[in-house]
Amino acid sequence: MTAQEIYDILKAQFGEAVLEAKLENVADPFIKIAAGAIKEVSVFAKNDERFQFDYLSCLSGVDFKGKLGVTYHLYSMTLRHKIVLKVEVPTDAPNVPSVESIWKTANWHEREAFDLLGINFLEHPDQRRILLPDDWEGHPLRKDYQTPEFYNGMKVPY
Amino acid sequence: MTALTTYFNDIYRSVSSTMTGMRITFKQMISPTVTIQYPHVKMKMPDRVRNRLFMNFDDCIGCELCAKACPVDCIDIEVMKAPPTESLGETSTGQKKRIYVTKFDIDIAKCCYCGLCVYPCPTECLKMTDVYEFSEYDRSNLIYNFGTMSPSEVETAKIKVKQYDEEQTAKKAAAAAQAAAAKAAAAAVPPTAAPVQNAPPQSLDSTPTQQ
Amino acid sequence: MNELKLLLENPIVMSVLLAFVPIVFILVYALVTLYGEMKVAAHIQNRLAYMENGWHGTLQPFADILKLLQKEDIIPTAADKFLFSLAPYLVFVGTYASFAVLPFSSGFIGSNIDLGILYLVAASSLVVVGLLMSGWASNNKWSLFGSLRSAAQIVSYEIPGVLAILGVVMVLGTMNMQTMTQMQDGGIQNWLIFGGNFALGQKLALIPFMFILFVIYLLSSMAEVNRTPFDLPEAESELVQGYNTEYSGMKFAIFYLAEYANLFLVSAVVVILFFGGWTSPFGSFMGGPVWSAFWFIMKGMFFVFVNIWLRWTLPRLRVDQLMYVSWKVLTPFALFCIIAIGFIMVV
Amino acid sequence: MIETLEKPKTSTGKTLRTEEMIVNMGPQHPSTHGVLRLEVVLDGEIVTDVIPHLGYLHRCFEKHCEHMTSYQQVIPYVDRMDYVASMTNEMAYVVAAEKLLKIEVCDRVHYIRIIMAELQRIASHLIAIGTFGIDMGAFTPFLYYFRDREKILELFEMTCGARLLYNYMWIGGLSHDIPPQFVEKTKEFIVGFKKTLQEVNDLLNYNEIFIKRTANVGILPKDLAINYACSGPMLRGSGVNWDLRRDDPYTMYDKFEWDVIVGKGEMGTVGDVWDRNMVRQLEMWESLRIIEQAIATLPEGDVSKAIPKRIRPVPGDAYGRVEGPRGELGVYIIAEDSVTPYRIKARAPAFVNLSVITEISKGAMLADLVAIMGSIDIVLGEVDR
Repeated sequence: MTAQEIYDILKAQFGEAVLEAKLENVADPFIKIAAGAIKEVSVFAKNDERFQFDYLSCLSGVDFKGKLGVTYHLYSMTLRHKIVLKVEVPTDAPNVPSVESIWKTANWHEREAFDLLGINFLEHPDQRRILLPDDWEGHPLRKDYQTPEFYNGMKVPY
Repeated sequence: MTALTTYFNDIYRSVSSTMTGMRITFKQMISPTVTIQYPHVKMKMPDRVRNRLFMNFDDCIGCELCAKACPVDCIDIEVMKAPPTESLGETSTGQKKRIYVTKFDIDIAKCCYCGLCVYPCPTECLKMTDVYEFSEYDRSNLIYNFGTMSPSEVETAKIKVKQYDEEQTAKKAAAAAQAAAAKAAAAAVPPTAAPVQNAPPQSLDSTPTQQ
Repeated sequence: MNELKLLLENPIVMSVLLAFVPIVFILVYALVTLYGEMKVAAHIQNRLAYMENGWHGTLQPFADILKLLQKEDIIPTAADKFLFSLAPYLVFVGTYASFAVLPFSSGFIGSNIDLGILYLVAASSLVVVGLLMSGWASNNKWSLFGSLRSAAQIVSYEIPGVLAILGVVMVLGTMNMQTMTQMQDGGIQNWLIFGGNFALGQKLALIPFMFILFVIYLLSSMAEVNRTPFDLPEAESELVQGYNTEYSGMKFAIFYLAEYANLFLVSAVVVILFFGGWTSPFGSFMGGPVWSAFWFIMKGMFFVFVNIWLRWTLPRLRVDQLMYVSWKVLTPFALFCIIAIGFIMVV
Repeated sequence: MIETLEKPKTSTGKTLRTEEMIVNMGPQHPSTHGVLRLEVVLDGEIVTDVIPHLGYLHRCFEKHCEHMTSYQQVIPYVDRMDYVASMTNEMAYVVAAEKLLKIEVCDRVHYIRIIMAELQRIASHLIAIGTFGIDMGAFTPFLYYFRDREKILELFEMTCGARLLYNYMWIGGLSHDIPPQFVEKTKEFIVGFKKTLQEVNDLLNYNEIFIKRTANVGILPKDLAINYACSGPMLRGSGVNWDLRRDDPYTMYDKFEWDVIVGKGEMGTVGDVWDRNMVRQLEMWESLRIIEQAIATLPEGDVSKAIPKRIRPVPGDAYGRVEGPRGELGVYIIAEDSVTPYRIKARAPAFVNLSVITEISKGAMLADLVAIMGSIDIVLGEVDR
């Protein structure tokens, strides 16, 4: 299924929640989804006969200076097509619904995005830091992140 | 398969696969070894090997391309534009040197041996050698000072540059005054540009780090 | 001079002196095996191992021992200090005491008692106590795991091992190890693995059962000395180092020494039971006390080598499989052999 | 699987009180393949829960990349991600970057990249199976495999000068063409290596103890594997016939003749530890097939022609993925109008594969946990990045 068809179906199904799409002249065609609707869209994308996106190949968080974004790379093992979904949330209220209940693999990806970018995944069962120590302050992949001088009495920059 | 045949089959297979394994290990035991006695015997290094960085300071023109190419910032260079009156000699490829390199340090402890600094060097003075035994007891010994200018030389160079700069500013001021005077005298004559001698290489445009 | 003679005739002094023979032997043997194991392992793996100290690294075991002696003797703060220190010695004592009844040659046996093999089985069981003690006293979960595993393992494998011994005892009708060996004297054809010194029909009937008993005993002896494929108590990829994780320096060395001594002990028992102990394979040719000591040690070392060879070939079993092998394979087979041997001996 | 043991009872029939024990496996444990810490809850020998704690090797290379002065400088960093398979890391990054920049490289570059990636896959699988053998207590196969891995490393060293962290594949080309004696030496290696493969197959993979230890252990069902986005041998071991090299072809894999290996449950159930290990073992034969074809039909060309002098992409993003030895290795690059990448995210297969460990190790024994971990084939440099 081409990206255009996927977009059309999603647009028909969710209307307003599908914000925009860039399907041509890009490396990977993507569809922007309203942050609040990502869970519903994901459920639909996984369970719909035409989509069957059963494989979440990557979930990445991005800091767009003022906005935080999450990118979902979906793939279907049965139908062998793919699509990219993107959501954006403001940095001061970075709440994105978790898709952990749909794709279990999102669990660690979302923990990583929470850890490094401070995106809050709603209804995530186990939202803890994963790569950094539990008592680390700040979210390093934010663009305005300042490296701390000391961590537990150890000098940080070498 | 009934339980009993499985039982005996398992026993048979354990014995036979153990025998196979023992045969293989015995065969390997009597076959020649593949290791070498390292400090006494050394492997031959291929031509392209990338180990310790070596820098031929005589050829360095101070362009700082290597420092920019380094992903881990292990090359530390300080340069100073030399007055054009000064002759700094030539590189072995015949390129004229125009910049004082007052400091050229490579912190080999930080080096990641990627070789990215080797490619941009215009005079091919940086290269990766096949020396791989250079551990030290003191970490500070791993900072290699390739620069050959002694502190006193650096001082004299600084003074020379300063003098030249002062001269230049004086000249410029004079020229400006002259130009102003000329302008006042006859507006038709276009002012001459400030004397541009020996335009520095492109890459130097963004090196404001020096004193 | 007379006083010295008198002193030597004193039974206590004599036994103390005699007791030195095995310990000297163990020390020398441990060095040789340490070197041998490293070399065999290395050559199996296409490596060279020790090459630096002495000719082909022959002095390396001495250096290793010296290093272990110099090392700081660490006792963890939370450990039970008394038991922690006692355990390695207990392990060693159990093994060492068993050497008393080994007939090293036709002319030398520490204590020629009639219940030799029974004593050996009993004394070597002391090892379990030591291992359990070390694991418990270390106050380390991995160590505890290792020692519990080893206790379960050694106790389980004692049964097929003892049953195998029982089969041999039934054939030979004695528990005295010197007598056992003497009964197999007279050349390679008289060894029990080849049917022993019996009439031809009986001999041929005995051979398969003796072979099975030999394999059973070899396997259970390997399990008793905790060597691959039965090295679960110290499985380094699971339990770090098992019961001796917390040990260092001299105490660790003692564990090591005990393990190697135990290795020779069980190999020696295999030799005595099935391969004619110190008897020469050529009958009276190359016999005599000195040659017999040579044969005994050589045969023992051969089985040590087989142990090493197996160790570097096989992967490790899992706990439940270990128990499976003991209770469901070795023990029934051993019982079956005993019954069969009983029939053969009666008929 | 082990049937659940009944609680021990006293002679009067009362159930004995037993306690669960929590042990920390790692970060300094011989079989965690690095610095992973598993908090294991044990009931006797049986694992009731596993909680992985990662991050001991975290250096946030993604942050480093945002401070580079060019796209080129990222390559030494991605090298260090999965340090036993640097070539495929580079390949993933380069594929993503070329997708972003719309650079076309010549056939020779593609072929050499494929040869390198397949050699790297073999080298990586050799470590995976070798260390898995160590986990099982068999030390010797590990060294046989290392002996042959050494030859691959020599080939790499001859080509690009480094043995482990190559910086060989560049955006738009390669740092060097292959040296003249490379083809010869590779052919030599293949001949010798086939022998070793067969030998270790007999010594380890078909050893009865090894089979008993691995068959029916750590079974990962098909749907669970997909839901957890497992990839590579982990997914194929579970019987999913999916390989990026065939199903989403990058470079020129579609030119070659080879098969995707899928676990069949030969010794136990589909998706058990033995299957995963066997998929790796058989995949090496397929890699050899690809290499043989590639060196036989190596086209001519200039490998550094398409290397851009200065990389400044148009704003946008690209997700490039390749089939690494551990599975789908994806690199997600977001570019702004600058010479520095705005954001780079690596989708590390080992990281994703590891997340399934809690599911598949419940009810296994402690020794099985080690086997399961070995069969996932984690490289902590990649998990923690």
